[in-house]
Amino acid sequence: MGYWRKLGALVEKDLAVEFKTKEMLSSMFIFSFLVIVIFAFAFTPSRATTSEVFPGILWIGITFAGVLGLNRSFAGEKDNDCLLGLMLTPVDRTVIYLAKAASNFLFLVAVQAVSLPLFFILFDYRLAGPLWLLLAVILLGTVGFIVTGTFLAALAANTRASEILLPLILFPVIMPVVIGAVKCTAIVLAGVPPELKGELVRWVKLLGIYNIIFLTVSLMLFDYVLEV
Amino acid sequence: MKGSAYNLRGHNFIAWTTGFLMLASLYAIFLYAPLERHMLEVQKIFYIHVGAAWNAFFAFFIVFIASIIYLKTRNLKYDVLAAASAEVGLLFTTIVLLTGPIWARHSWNAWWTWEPRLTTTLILWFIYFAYFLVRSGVAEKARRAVLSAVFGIIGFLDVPIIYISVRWWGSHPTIDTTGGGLHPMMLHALIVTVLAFAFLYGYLCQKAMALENTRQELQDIKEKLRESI
Amino acid sequence: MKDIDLEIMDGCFLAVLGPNGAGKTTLIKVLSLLTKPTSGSLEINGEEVGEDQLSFRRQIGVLSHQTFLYNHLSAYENLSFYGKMYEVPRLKERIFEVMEEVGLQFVLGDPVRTFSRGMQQRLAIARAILHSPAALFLDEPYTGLDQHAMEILNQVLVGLQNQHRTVILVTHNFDQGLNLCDQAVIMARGQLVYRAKREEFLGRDFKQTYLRCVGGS
Amino acid sequence: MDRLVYVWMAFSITWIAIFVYMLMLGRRQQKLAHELEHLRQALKTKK
Repeated sequence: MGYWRKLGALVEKDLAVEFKTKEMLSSMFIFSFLVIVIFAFAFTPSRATTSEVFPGILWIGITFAGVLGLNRSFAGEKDNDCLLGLMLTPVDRTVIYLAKAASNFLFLVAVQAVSLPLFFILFDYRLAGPLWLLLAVILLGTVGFIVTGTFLAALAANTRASEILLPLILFPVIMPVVIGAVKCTAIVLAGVPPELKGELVRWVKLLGIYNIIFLTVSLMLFDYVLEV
Repeated sequence: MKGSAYNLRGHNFIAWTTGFLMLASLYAIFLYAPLERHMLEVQKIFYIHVGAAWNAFFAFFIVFIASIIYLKTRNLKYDVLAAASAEVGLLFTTIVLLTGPIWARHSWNAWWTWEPRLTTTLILWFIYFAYFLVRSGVAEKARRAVLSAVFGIIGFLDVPIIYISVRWWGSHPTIDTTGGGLHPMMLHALIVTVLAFAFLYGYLCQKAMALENTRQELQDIKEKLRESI
Repeated sequence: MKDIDLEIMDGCFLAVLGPNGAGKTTLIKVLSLLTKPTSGSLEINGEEVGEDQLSFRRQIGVLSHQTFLYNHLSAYENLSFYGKMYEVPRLKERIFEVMEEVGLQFVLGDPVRTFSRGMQQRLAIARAILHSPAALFLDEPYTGLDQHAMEILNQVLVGLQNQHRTVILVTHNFDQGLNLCDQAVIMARGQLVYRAKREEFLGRDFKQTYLRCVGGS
Repeated sequence: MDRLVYVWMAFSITWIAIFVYMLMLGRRQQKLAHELEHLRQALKTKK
């Protein structure tokens, strides 16, 4: 049972730090807000074509804001060598990974909770499909992004110029997540027409498989990333 | 000394075989294989395109295997192999990405078609470029080897998922690039070309490994000198 | 590092001395189970350390020149977090106890970033002994300590000695190293070049021995 | 004839890519050899 209690303690610590500084949440939120505004200028929101690019814009906002947060998530642990202090404690390394992933996930969801409605309002977009399905699909994509993102953020934190490196090594690897999430979102936004139902199921399965594979591999390899 | 002399002979053997096979593949492509009915000469590009693609994939597979072995054994030899293999793989994907559009331009009148295999190759190119970014971002030898091995494993595991997602994503009808069944003589030419590229891979990989070894040796000497100062 | 054959008795205070780059930090990393030795093995209480390292880690405390503290959290939050990670029983009482020991009981609620360097180091001492480790490893703990913090650290160390806990102190500054220890070793170029009990080096001119060992070989 | 241009382009690009890579390897090897030589010389004069 110590496993879960320690995981809880780690997440609680991350939340406490973020609650004090608010630097990750505020920058991520402002960034996704900026993405909305920039895209509003690039594609006139009232046009019909906008509905076609809307899922893409949504996910660009999520992934870019997410990378911003991921970059910070291990930078904080580098001050005073806290990460080393963590590794000295009697805790399984996988707990450190899972806790980081969990807190990154919570931060990104918190940002989405504010920015998602903004996306819909500012683009004057009307949702045709069921809301719960949209949320489920977005959460599924977010999990995939965070699973790989947290792992590669830890990897990048060990290199020089990690802030520039992370997006460059992360985006190619999460390409399937982006493709799948955009497709799913587009189908749900269109109200899940019956002829596309099969396709939606297929994409959801792909995202699920991706999440399982990368979660497993990350848990297996995280030991090596933290090695000193 | 004995080992290096032997190595040199092996190297020479591979070099000569590569040269011979390259000429043979040129012969097979242009003189032996018959003209394709629809694409005529342009179909000849197909041989090098596919030859490079298969061997690029093979090279990345070697990166994957060598990375796993490195993490298990901690023998820097495998790190050098992985790095060299990734470099040659990157060269081959570059060739695939350059010849693909030329062919596409003739066949479909567009430079780029987002054809699933070509698109997957493009993403592969990005992944293995990132592999070298990871390598260049770490100065310490052992840590660089570990981190890049981890990335080499992750990157390769991603390939099938990328391919599937890109194929499903393609709203364009998937174009069967092989154009139906191959004429047996075309198949022979293809086999020779793939073989030629495989030997080219071996040759370049050896060269790149020798280079990497020298570099690490030099780094060792420098570190030792610095310590003694 | 090579050919290190070191046996550390329970309750012994060992000082590891040596110049920079002698392999002292590597030794600490191996001892605190951060790095697996490339060859050779590590035994604790006669048991070889294998895959299950967690129970061993619980008995080890490490104090380095880095504090391992979260700047934005308060002293109490920091200790409470590490306490949970080490599964310290009666955590609240224990935190007050160690805070008193390092004389920081009045700043429990202040964020660490407002602390002076000396105060941060004292909090780091509290963090290292919070879980009452059976063995405490100190890696250059005197770097950046003010006089007051140094006194506190020495007090804590004496206290540990009286409780018969194992202490290993790694430093390149041998004046401080020799004050308290009852055994000393000198490392140079990744090897142990000298070892002695307190009685053996007490009367002698240690500086000369040190210089001979470090420079000579 | 247009078709032949495409074929010619593809093959020459492939060969150029391979040779450029080999040249790059050679250049790097030379640079390293130079550096090694320098170090050796420096060591000799030091002794």
